[in-house]
Amino acid sequence: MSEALMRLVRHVRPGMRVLLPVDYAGVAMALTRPLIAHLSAQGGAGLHLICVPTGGLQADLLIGAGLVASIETSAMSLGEAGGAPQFNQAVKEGRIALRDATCPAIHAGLMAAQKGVPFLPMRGLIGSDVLRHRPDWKVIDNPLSDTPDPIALIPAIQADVAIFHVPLADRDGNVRIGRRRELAAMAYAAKTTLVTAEKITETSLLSDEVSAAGVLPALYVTEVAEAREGARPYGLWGQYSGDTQELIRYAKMARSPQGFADYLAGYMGGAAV
Amino acid sequence: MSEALMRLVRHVRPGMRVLLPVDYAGVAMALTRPLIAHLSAQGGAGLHLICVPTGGLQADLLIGAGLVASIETSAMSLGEAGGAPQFNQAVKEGRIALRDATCPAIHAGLMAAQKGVPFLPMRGLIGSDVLRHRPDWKVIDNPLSDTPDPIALIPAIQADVAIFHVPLADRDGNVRIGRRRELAAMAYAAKTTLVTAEKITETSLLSDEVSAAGVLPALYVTEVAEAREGARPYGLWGQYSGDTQELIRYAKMARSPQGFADYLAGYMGGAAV
Amino acid sequence: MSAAVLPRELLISTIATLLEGVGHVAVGASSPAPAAGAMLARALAEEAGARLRLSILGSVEHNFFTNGSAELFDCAAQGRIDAFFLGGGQIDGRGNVNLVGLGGYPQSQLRWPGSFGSAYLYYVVPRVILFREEHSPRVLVGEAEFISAPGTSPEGVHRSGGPVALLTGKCLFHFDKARAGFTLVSLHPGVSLEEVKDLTGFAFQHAANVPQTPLPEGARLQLLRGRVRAEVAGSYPAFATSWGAELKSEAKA
Amino acid sequence: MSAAVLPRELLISTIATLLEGVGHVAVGASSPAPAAGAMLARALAEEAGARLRLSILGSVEHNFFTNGSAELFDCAAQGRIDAFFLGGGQIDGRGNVNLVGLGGYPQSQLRWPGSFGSAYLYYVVPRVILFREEHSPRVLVGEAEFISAPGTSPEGVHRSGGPVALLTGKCLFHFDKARAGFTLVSLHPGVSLEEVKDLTGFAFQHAANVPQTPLPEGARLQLLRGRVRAEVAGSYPAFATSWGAELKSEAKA
Repeated sequence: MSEALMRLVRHVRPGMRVLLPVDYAGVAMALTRPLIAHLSAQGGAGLHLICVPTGGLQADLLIGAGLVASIETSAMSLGEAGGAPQFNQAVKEGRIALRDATCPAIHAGLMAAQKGVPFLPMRGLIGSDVLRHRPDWKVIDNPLSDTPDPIALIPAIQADVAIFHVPLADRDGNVRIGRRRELAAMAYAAKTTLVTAEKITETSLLSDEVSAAGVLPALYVTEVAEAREGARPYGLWGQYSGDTQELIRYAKMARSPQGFADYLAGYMGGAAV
Repeated sequence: MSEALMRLVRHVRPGMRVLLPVDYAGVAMALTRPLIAHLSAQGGAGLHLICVPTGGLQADLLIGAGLVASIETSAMSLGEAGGAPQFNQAVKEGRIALRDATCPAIHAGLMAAQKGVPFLPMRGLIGSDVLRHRPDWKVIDNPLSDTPDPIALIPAIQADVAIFHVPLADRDGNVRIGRRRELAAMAYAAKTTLVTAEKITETSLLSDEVSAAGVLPALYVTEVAEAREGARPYGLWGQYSGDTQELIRYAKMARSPQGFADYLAGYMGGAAV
Repeated sequence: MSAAVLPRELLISTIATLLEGVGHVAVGASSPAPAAGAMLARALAEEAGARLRLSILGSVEHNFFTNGSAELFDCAAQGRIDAFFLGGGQIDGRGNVNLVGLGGYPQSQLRWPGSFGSAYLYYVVPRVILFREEHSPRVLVGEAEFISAPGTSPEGVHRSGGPVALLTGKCLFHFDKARAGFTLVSLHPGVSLEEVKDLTGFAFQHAANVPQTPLPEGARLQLLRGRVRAEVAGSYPAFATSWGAELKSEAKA
Repeated sequence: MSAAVLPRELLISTIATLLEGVGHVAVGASSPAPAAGAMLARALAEEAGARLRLSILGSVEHNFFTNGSAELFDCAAQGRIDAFFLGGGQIDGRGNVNLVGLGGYPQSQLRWPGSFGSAYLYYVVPRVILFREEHSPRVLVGEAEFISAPGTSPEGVHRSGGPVALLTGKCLFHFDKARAGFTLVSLHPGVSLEEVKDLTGFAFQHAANVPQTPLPEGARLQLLRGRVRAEVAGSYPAFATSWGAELKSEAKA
């Protein structure tokens, strides 16, 4: 595992609240193996994962590797490959604390953190069992309404670390996020942001107004490392497609503890250190 | 005045709530004359202006032309040319209703409208006379806090129309806003969005991921018209600088009713219809 | 002689009918039939000089959003989304949907992916179309075990949207908000009322004579098999391919 | 022989001292001296192997924000802005600032542009430096007529920032949060304590002997007149030009 990737994952410590992006936004899959190696060495990582707003392979691998204490997510899915087997099993057995959400609630929680406020209100939710099982979400009467008007409040999601993958970064640490503004939302809400990039360029990404529009400024980025093909087996927008066959292969193997262990061994034994 | 510009301003009716951008974000100055002509013909336009988050020449001209009933703004300024004379006079004489704000409160109000919620909370404000003079802003005790924790709530700013200028639009109505995301915030919060563009291109602005990042999709844009040099005498980001001398000339003339009337006559008499 | 109408073509055509008058419809990433239905509705709208916008979520090419994955929900919040589709592990007689799982909570013995955006979109999109090909008592239940999103809300709870219809591989129901219940409005060819009653775990209303779901024909069917099938191949290549194969084998029959 | 230190150079150098240790400072669009002070602080930080980020608001070239004009405030909300400058039509003895006007409200007989972001930033930026070249009883008053933003907040009101210093063309005050009052810490060359007392409309504390504000010299002065003056010319050409002209005429004298 490259020293650059190890340098990134050393920022992640047991018990941290970790933001991970949805599969089409740019998942730092290349960091998964270093993360598992680094945290397993520390024993019982107890990470609190927050999927923005849904999770997939990366979260499932971390759960299967025993590194997750809790997960907040709107859904866990491997797309065409079906459900996430390690998540399903861990939930069934009660091995991880579960915070079911719905996508806009996760966006609301991140926006509250972005704005430095304790909560953001949100419509919907009332009468849903998702709300019923979230003691941290409150329903109040809208103080600005003349008539009774219940509305839910979503608390700010303050995270320790955000981790994602992008097509391009520059030497200053500015990273291209394009239309994937949820990556900016993650970085705004996290103390530390770790980014892998297909490529690091010498030209400043802020040097022209067209390019600059889709850039997350270096101010919000703690560290960047190059990782070509870094999202695989997921695709990366504008760069390459995902590998559904690999996800199906994982889904099959990960259905059983032995199968998952075999997959993980193969995964961890991959490239030379 | 071009028929295309007149077509745009016909969407603006008396009594409407109008969002206008800050001077460096792209002001549709080319629409000012058609707007004044169109609304003056209707008599007593009584517009409710909301400056995002501060106002300048465009708002001052509308105020001086007698078309404004109220203004919400964090500040009114002509930059190096000093204060906004018609605003100052109208405020002194009590001719327009004044809603002093502070920049992030206007952003919060627009975000609440964007999210379809009645309010957004905001820190600061408590003990400020800005808050004291805003009966529409409420202070509540943070329902998520164990200890007393007062926090202000800013109501959603639901606007009828947003008006701004951009460097480029395409034939589908997608418009380039670059890093000026407040223009998107305005469009999300308005029922109608009118945009002038330096140029209209045949190539779709969404056709490549780098370009698409700084685009406001046509879904939010009601109508676009071409207006070369359309922000002048303001500058336009990435395109041309502002004309401080013209602002100084305006500021001088607009200090008196007669001076303003002379300026406006010259302004309205400008190009042939 | 062209092939008889395929089951999927009936569904796609019915979806397009349910979308009549809509300006902007959002379709989830794993929904080929709704996407095709929306594409047919778009083609028909264009013939009539109107316009229908289609957002296919999770797609890069067929997604004109530029503000990240929050934008769909903001768009709906602003009232700019007219229609949306929802499936559901369980759909019950009051229109409640369960996307989370069965056999207890939080330790669901059978866990599904999760609620996605349903606990919000179900409340704010005016025309939510419930769509499940599988019509069985395990899907259409008397009472959902977990309510990802309720079919209706009490008076006084802000709600601008909700379910309007439930389309399955057997029939079409409309949803009556006032009654919080379904009404069977048409049976697909070859399906009887008794069969639907047997396979549906909730009570529903129906007229004495339930008509057949109209089949697409003539120009509509041509549009479906031509332009729409070509368009849907871009986002759902496997779906388009199997559709083409079915047409070939039907034409031979 | 090089010119004696100019008044503006003393202010710029003092501002840089007030910014020691800061990671990110935001400067308003019409603030050449604070911008220059931040540029000097940045140059000094680089020499020490540290880094200081400078955002000049309203600038296209010297603004690395990519999320529109809300971003400065979000950035401050996230605790990512360490220092900010504020002027004020009036600044009173309790650190309250008035950016709105005089002679009544809302019908201010003398109306200023407005509060801009002060009613928020004053509360959340840890190091707000009040800066007014004009030191007079009309600016430094006993009680501000309109409070755009208060100098302190009561216990129990969430507040992570506020004023730390007030720098004028005559002297430097520190702000004591606990006392909600100013302490005079240094007098600029040629300014007496009596003069400051005459020109200040509020009471303030001071030591028996108030030292002189340190003048920049040696390498610091060279940095100021060289790199910083060149850098500030990019955003404030008129300021840089008049600075250069003053230096020339001082050198001849």
